[in-house]
Amino acid sequence: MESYIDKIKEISKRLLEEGKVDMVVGYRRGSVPTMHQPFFARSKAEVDELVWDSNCGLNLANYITDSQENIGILATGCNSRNIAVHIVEGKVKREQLHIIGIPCKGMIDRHKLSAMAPAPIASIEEDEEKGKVTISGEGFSDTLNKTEVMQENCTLCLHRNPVIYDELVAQEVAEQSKDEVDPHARVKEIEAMSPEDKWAHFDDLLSDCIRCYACRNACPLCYCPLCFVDESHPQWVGKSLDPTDVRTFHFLRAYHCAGRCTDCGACVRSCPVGINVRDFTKKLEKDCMELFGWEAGLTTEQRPPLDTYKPDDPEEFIK
Amino acid sequence: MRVIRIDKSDWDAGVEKLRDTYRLIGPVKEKFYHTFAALEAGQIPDMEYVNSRISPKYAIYPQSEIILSCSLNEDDEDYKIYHEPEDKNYEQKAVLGIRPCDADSFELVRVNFDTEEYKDPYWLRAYESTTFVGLACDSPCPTCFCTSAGSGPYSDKNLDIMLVDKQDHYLAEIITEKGEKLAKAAGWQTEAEEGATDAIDKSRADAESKIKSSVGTENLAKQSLLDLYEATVIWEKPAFACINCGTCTYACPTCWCFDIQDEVHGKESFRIRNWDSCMYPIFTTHASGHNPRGTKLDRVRQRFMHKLKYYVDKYENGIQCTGCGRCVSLCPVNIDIRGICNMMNSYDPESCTCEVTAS
Amino acid sequence: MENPYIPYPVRIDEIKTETEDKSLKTFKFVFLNPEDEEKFAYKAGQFAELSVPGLGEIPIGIASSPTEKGFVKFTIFKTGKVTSYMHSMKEGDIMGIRGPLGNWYPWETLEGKNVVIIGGGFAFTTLRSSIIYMLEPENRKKFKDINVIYGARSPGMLLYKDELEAWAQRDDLNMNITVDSCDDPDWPHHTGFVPTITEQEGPSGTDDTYAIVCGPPIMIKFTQPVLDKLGYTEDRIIMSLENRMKCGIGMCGRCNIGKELVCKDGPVFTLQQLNQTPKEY
Amino acid sequence: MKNLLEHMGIEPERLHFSWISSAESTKFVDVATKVTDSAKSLENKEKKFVKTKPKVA
Repeated sequence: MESYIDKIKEISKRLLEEGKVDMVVGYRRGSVPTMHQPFFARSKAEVDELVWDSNCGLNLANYITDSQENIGILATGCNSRNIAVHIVEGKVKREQLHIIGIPCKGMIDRHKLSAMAPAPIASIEEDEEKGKVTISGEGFSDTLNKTEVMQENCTLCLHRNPVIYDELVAQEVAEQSKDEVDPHARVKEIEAMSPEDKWAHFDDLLSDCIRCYACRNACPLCYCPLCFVDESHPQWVGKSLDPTDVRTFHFLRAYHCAGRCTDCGACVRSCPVGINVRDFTKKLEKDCMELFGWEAGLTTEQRPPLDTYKPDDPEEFIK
Repeated sequence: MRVIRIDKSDWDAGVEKLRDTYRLIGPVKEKFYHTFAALEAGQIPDMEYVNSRISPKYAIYPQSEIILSCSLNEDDEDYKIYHEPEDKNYEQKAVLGIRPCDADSFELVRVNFDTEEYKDPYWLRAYESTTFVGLACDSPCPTCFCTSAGSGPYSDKNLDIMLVDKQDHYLAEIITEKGEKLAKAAGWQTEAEEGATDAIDKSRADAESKIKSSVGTENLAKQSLLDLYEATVIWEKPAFACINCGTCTYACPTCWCFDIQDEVHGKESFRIRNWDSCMYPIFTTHASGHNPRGTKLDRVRQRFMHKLKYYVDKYENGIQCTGCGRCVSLCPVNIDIRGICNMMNSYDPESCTCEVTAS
Repeated sequence: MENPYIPYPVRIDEIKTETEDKSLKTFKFVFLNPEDEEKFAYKAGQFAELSVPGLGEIPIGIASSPTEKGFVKFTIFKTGKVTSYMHSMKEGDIMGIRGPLGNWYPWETLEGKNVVIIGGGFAFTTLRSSIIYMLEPENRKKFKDINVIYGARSPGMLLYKDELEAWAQRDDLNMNITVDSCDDPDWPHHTGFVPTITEQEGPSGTDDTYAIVCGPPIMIKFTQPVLDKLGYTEDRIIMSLENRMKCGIGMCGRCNIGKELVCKDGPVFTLQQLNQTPKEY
Repeated sequence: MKNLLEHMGIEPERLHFSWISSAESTKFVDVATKVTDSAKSLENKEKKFVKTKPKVA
C-alpha cells in the first residue's frame, strides 16, 4: 500500500488548495516500527508528512466526530464502514466529509510480530510485491510472509474496499468471499465449549487486563460522553481489578457495539497487553448476521438492528 | 562496596534458600510477555528476560490495594469506624532481577509518598521491607533512553545488589546492608577475582554505548512554565492523536496518581486505592460537572508537563522519568515522550518553535 | 508512622437546613474520642475530608471557627454521590472526618491590616469561620477595619442568616448583605450582584488592606476587575480554590494547578500566585 | 444479550425472557416456578458475576 502515498498526497493537497476541506486526517510516520501516529494535515507541508502502509491499523473514524470542520479522511474498508455508522448515528455529517478511499491489503499485527521476534524490533520493511515483511533488531533479521503476520481481523475481512468514498487512491482490491474464509471460525470454536470452559476461557482472556481502557478509547463506537464504568452516581461497576468488574466492563462494552462493530481490530491493536477483545464482539457480529442478516456500516440509510424495532424481529428467546 | 561471584549453578539453590526469610518476586513469562510475579515454591525467575511489559512498580504499589476497612454491622465495635486492615503483610520480600531503570523509579516516586508533612504508610512500609536485587542491562531496547534520563543500564544507586551477567556466572555488587544480608541468606559469599570491578566497568561502558536514543533536559528548568504550557506547537499534534487511554500511565514506573474508592461487601466496607490516570476526563471533573482539564489537549499536556516541568521545578530532582521506554513502545498512537521532551527542552518562546522535534 | 488516611470518627450532633431550596445543610459534628478534637486543631480557611463509610470521601471547607470549641461544622451542598447521601443522614449517625488539610488564610500577614471579605453563594463557609475567628474579642484587636460583602441569589439562599443579621448589628464590622434579586419591599439589605456592591461599598485598596474572595467562578471573574479598579494589588487579593480531590494530602495527583497542589500547597493562594500558574481550576 | 452471556459461559438455565401481561397471573406463576427450578438445577455450579471479598494486597 506504500504505492498509494503519492496519490494520497496529491488528492490531499488538491482538497486543501481548493478549500474543500479544512484538514486531512491520516497518519504520520511513527517513531517506532509498526506504529504510525494519527495525524491531521492543514497545509501542504503537513501533507508531505503523511504515510500509508501496513502499520496504519487504528481506525481514523475515531477522529472525526463532533467537529464543525470539513474533513478529508483516509478510509479503508472498515474505516469507511465506521464512518457510515457515525453518519447514521448523527456524529458527523456526510457533507462535512471528503472520503479518500483506500483499497486495503491488510494491516500488520504488532502483537504477533513482537511475540515472534527474538528481540525487540528495531526496524520493519515491507516488500509489497512479494508479500514479505522483514523485521530486524539486535542480532537478528527475519523475513516473514505478510499473511502470517497480518491482524486476524484483516485475514477474515470481507470488505477491504471502502463502502462509501468520494474518490479512490487506487483500483479496488479483490474481496475475499465467505467460501474462502470463515469469519466466525473462532466464535464457533468457543460456542462448542461447555459453559465451564467458556467461562474459563474468558477468565483467562481477561486475566491480564489493566483497565487502561485503550480498547474502548480506540474504538470509534465508544463515544459516550461518560462511559458506564466511569459513572459514579449510580456506580455500576467497581474500579479495582476485581475479575467480575473487569468482565462486566468488557462484555457490556462489547454489547454496546452490537450491530455497529465492523471488526476493524482497533481494540485489539491498541491493547497494551494483547487481549483479543474480539472474542466478545465477533460473537455479536455473527448473531447480527444470523438473526437480522445485518452487517454493520454498509449503509447510511438504515439504523443498526438493536437500535430499531421491527414486528418480525426474532424472538425465539422469549418464552 | 564489595563484589562477589555467583556461579549460575549456585543461583537456583541460593534462590531456594532465600525463601526461608524472604517472599520472592521476579520476572516470569506469562502468555507472550514477562511480568513480575510472586515466585511460588520451586519457581525460578527468568533472568534471560529483556524487561517486563508493565513496570514492576506494583511490587511496592499494587494497582488495587485496600487501605482501610470497617464494619457496617451496627453490633460491631468498629461500626463505621475505618481502620487499617489487620492482614496487611509487610514481611520482608526481595525483588529479583529488577532492571536498574525500574529501581531508580522508586527514588523519583518517593518524594510523593514520603513528605515532611505526610507519609504514605502503605508505600513506605512496602518499600522499606523490600530488598532489590537488580540485573544490569546488557541488551537495551531501541526505545530505551535511560542514560539521558538520569538512570542507566548499570545504574546501581537504588539497588541493594546489582547482578552483572557473565554467561556462566554473575558478578554481584553488594551495595547496601540489605544486600549484604540477602547475599548471606542465599549463601552467596565467594569473593570475586581481582579485576571484577574493571570487568563491570567495561560491561557498563558497552551497555551504555548501545543506548541509541536520548532526551535533552538541560533547559527544562530554565524554561518558563507558562510558556511551555501555552506552546501549542508542542501539544497540538500529540493531543489530536491521543485517545486518552491509561496505557502510558499504567505502564510507567514513575506515574503515581491514584483514586480512592469505597466498596461494600456484605456488612464490611473497604476503602480501596486504585491507580488512576491523568488521561481520563473524570480524573479532574468536579461534582458540578465543571472540568478544569476538559480537553484532550489539557490532559496530554498535564502528563508531560508533570513529568518534565512541574516535577523538575518542584523537587529539583531531574525529570520524573527513568527512560525505560515503555510508554514509547506501548502507546497505541505512538506518542513519544522523547520527542516531546526534546521539543520542550528546545522551545523558543520568541518564535514559538522547537529546534529539536524528534527523539 | 501516623496514617494520614484514617478519619477521626465523629457523630452528627445537629443538622440544620440552611437554604429555602434545601440544597444546603450544615452538619455539626462531635468527635467520638475527645482527644481527636485536639489533634484536629485547625485554622480558618482549612478544609477536611468528610468520610461516609461505604461511599467515599469529599473535601469540604471547615465552616466552624477554631475559636468554637466542642464541635466542628461543615455546610454541604447536595451534588454528588456522597453529598446526596449525607443529606439523607440523621443526627446521631456515625461518620468520619480527616484533617485539617491544606493551608489557611494568611492570618499572620493579616494582623494589623484591614480585611475585606467578599463571598458569594455557598462558598461562604470558610469565610464564616474567618469572621467568627476575627470577631473573637481576643482576636478582634489584632485587625483594623473588617468589611464583609456577601451575596446570594435570593434572601432564602443566604447561609447562616441569624448570624448575618447579628453581624449587621455590630459596629466593629461593616456588613454588606446583598441578593441578586428580591421581591420583598421590606428587604433591608442590598440588591445587586456582588461585584457591583463591592464597587459601591468596598474600601479602596491600600498597602494595609487585603481582600479575601471566595465564590463561584463567575463572581470571581467579575470581582477581579473591580478590585483592580479599587486599587488592590495582586498580592493583596487572596482566594480559595476548589478542585477535585481524593487524598487531600498531596499524593493522588489530580488537583494540581501547574506545580502547586491545591490540597496541600493551597487551597488558599494570592492572585499573584495564581497568575503564575495555569488556570486549571 | 442472552446469546452473549451464554457465549461467555453463563449457563442458559440462569437467564430467561418472558412477556407476561399484568392479567396473566397463572403464566407469571408458571414462569417464576420454571425460572427458580432451572436456576436451582445449577446449585452445585460456581456462582457467576458475584463479587468476592476484595483482597488486601
